[in-house]
Amino acid sequence: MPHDLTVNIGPSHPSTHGVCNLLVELDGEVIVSAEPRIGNLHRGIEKIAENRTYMQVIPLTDRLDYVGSMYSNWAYCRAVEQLAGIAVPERAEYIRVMMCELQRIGSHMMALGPAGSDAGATSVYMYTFAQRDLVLDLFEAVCGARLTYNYVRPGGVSLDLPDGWVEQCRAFISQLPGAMLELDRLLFGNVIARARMKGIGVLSREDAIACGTSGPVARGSGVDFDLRRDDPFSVYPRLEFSVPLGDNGDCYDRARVHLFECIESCKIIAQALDQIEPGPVRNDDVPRLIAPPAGDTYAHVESARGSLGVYLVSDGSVRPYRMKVRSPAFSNLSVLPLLAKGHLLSDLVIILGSLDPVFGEVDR
Amino acid sequence: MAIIDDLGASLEKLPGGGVALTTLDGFMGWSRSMSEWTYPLGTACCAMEYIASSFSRFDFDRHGSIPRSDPRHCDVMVVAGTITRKMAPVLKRLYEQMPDPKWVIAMGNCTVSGGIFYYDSYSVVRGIDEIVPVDIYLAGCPPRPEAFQDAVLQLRAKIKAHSIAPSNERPVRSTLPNADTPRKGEGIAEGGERS
Amino acid sequence: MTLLLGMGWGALGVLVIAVGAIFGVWWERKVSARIQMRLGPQQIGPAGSLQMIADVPKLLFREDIIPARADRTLFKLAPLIVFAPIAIAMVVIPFTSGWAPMDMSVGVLFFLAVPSIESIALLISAWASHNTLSTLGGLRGAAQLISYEVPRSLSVLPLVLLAGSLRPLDIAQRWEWWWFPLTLVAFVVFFIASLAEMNRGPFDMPEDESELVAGYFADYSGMRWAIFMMAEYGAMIVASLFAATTFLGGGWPLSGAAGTVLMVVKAVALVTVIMWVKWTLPRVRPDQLMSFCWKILTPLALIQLVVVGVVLIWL
Amino acid sequence: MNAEELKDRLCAQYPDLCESLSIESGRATLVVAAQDLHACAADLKDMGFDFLEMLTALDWGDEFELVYLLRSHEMAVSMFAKCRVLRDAPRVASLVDVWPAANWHEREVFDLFGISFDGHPDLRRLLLPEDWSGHPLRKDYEDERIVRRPDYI
Repeated sequence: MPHDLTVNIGPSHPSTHGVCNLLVELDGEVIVSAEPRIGNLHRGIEKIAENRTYMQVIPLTDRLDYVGSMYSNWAYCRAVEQLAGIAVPERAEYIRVMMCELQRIGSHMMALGPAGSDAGATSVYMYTFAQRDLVLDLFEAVCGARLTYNYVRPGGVSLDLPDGWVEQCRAFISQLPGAMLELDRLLFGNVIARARMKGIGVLSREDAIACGTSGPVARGSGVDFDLRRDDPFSVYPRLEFSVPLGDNGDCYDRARVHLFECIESCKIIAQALDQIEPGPVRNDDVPRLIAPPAGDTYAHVESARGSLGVYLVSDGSVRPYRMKVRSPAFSNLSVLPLLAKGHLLSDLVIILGSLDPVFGEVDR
Repeated sequence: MAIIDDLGASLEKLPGGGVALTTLDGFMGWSRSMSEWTYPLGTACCAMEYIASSFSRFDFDRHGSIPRSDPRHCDVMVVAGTITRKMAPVLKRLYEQMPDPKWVIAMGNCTVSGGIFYYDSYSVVRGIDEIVPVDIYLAGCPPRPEAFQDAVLQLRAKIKAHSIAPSNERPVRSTLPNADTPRKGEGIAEGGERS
Repeated sequence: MTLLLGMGWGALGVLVIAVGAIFGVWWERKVSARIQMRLGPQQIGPAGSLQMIADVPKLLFREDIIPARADRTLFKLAPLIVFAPIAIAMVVIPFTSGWAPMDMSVGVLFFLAVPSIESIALLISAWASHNTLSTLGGLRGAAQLISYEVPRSLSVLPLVLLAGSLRPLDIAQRWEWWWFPLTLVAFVVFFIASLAEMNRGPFDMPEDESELVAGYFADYSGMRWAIFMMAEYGAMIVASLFAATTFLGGGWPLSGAAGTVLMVVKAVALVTVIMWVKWTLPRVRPDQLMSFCWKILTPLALIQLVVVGVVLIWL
Repeated sequence: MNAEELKDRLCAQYPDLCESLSIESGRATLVVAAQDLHACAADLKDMGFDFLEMLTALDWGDEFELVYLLRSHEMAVSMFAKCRVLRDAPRVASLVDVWPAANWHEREVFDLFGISFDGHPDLRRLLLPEDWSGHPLRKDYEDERIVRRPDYI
């Protein structure tokens, strides 16, 4: 097939969601091949972690998935807890679950907003970001930071919930489903948005599994896989929730799965708020210098982007021998060449947006 | 350089040109400082706060500062996020794409010094001032949107001090307190009594 | 003499558009801010209305970058060719009953024909920039402009039939209130086609921010870019004025100076709707844009034309 | 299904793999020789392990250890497969034809550890620039641009 136009998109481009460089071969406006070139944000966190103590690694994990820092915190701390055999108080587990579900809402807002703004509806981004700001307010009340929380620690969380937080959180989750349904009408009910997203970037169920995708990207393709239910951890078995699935695996389904997951997260938070009991939030026996016995472990959480895992190897010293982050965004992004082929250049940004990559996590 | 800067240089030599220059200078300084269009070179976490600061709650447009995604249309480059060695040539090139006069805000610790990645990282650039000149250093990991807005307002003072005549640089008047300004409550600690 | 007069009115048109664009940008920033739960510019003038007083001199005295591999002559020429037709098209608009800057017997045709020069300008600017994204934007823009000429022209024809004249003055003078319900479909078609003609959302693929960064004017800086923006706002203003005078009956039900004011109010309302549409709707894809033009808008305009023709025979 | 059941099932199905199976940190772990890796991977895929969750390497001095984390959506269980290669001859068969997901993971390991994957369709550096020299995640990687953190402990 003859093609004569090579377009270089990025690494600094308004809709690459970070620093992705896309090398696109075009035939007219039709994409012959699209190759993502990643690594522009490769900071060597895995190498730095080898020279830090186990506690000092936590702030580094914040910077991995900067849209959803709580997940990397939690996955890493779970790995450390498994390695060193640290017990976690029940209240801390509930707080972690609540934080991570709030984080899911905050992070999905960063997926839904661009789903609109990539297609040209910038205002949608503003509406979703307003909701995200409310989530950040809750985090700020808990740990003082808007983005990089450093909140989940081995053996619990750093601080207990402040006074009035529960009421603030209840107020937030009670208004969110309504706002989400309004967004559903505004964005997914729009004729142009449907025409832009339906049937674009179809990822079949088989490809979704074979290419290693997880999270909303896989669930949009109908892969019924959610670590919270299928490989239960923390207090998730005590909470009731459903896993929204897509039928067609196109951009529309992927984006819409995000929306319904937010509503499910609200249900989880409401249950957790009902079930949580007073108690300690941190295991006080955890030493400052943790020296777990030699061995390896893998701990995962279901992050907003999918299965986020930390593979941690210890040689018995106070520093990790190796830390590997299994990043869902990395695997999800790798299907882009498959999805983009044969579509128009205008569809490329929508497809990329629907994969919801965060380059801190892709490049690490 | 733009025409106005050549004009400034030649006006200076003319008799009586100084009066015209001062007026023109003041107006241009005001004009440039009140309309700082930012180019977001958002790479990492700080980009989130950059987005937040231009969105509904913090609304940057109030200050006449709008984000544009094309470096050709912008005055201020905001480097928000870690710059790695792979990204460094891109940063340099984007800076060169911007028309003069241009300013750079280094947003966040990573761009100031490398921040949390200063030690032991093999790929992070330790401060973007190795690559491009920086006007405002904004610390924080990441800085809050309010801090970023303050940085833009501080830059305003710096732009006003920039003259179109080459030999006519003025001192920057900042809203930050000087080093010798007494701090609030300092007298209490020393004197022990409220005045 | 006519030529000189035309040039004079053209120069005035430039001025009107320049002033209009300055306030148009402010208005857009305010309207978009309102839609997006923000405040918009606030610091210069009441409600930030003089923000552009700061923006324009800044843009005027930026460094003027011409890319090394650009075609310098064409690169410099393109902004002028984009801007000129819009200023020229303005001269046939009847501002009050019985007066237009230039009273042309083929004014409607003139108004529809002149802005199509813009498609050439888009191609020139895209080609001269020597930039792949610009080229894509320019090609999209040219295709879009040429296609939407058809429904846009067809949608004005019912009015021409009703008035029995191609003079905008005649249309404005003979306008009666029942024309509006009769030509409502034509008005909608004209409105949508005009959105595409002026590259406004949801038809702004040529300058698509999310994929082409800025499209055909991506390589222009400073004042040259400002001229492109002025042309965009100028096109908005001119199309709104034309629609207000023809489809919405100009100053009806008022006349004289009050009528002119009412006409401008109608035009501003239309401009606001254009902005509202842009900040609400997602952008359509180039191929969808084309099929929308040829499969929906053009047949609609033709049906409207037939309906008006039948009504005229029946009358 | 838990790790014990999985181990028993693997043993029943592939008796020759049985002695290389163990349970580490709650997951069944299979240790494979480098030359058997591809055949073994194909077997595991047939068994239902359709999802390659993670692939990484470890630097153990004179050997590299490749760690594959596999998951079966059907059985809802995950397991490790580990494989050691010599540092002097870091070559191993590529598993892209078994799990397409391995594509970028293998490029990453090639980039950061310098392990070659035979049969990989497009083995280039992924994260670092093309002209980078050395493989930073090796323990002996030296770069004069690294600033070492003072040791406080």
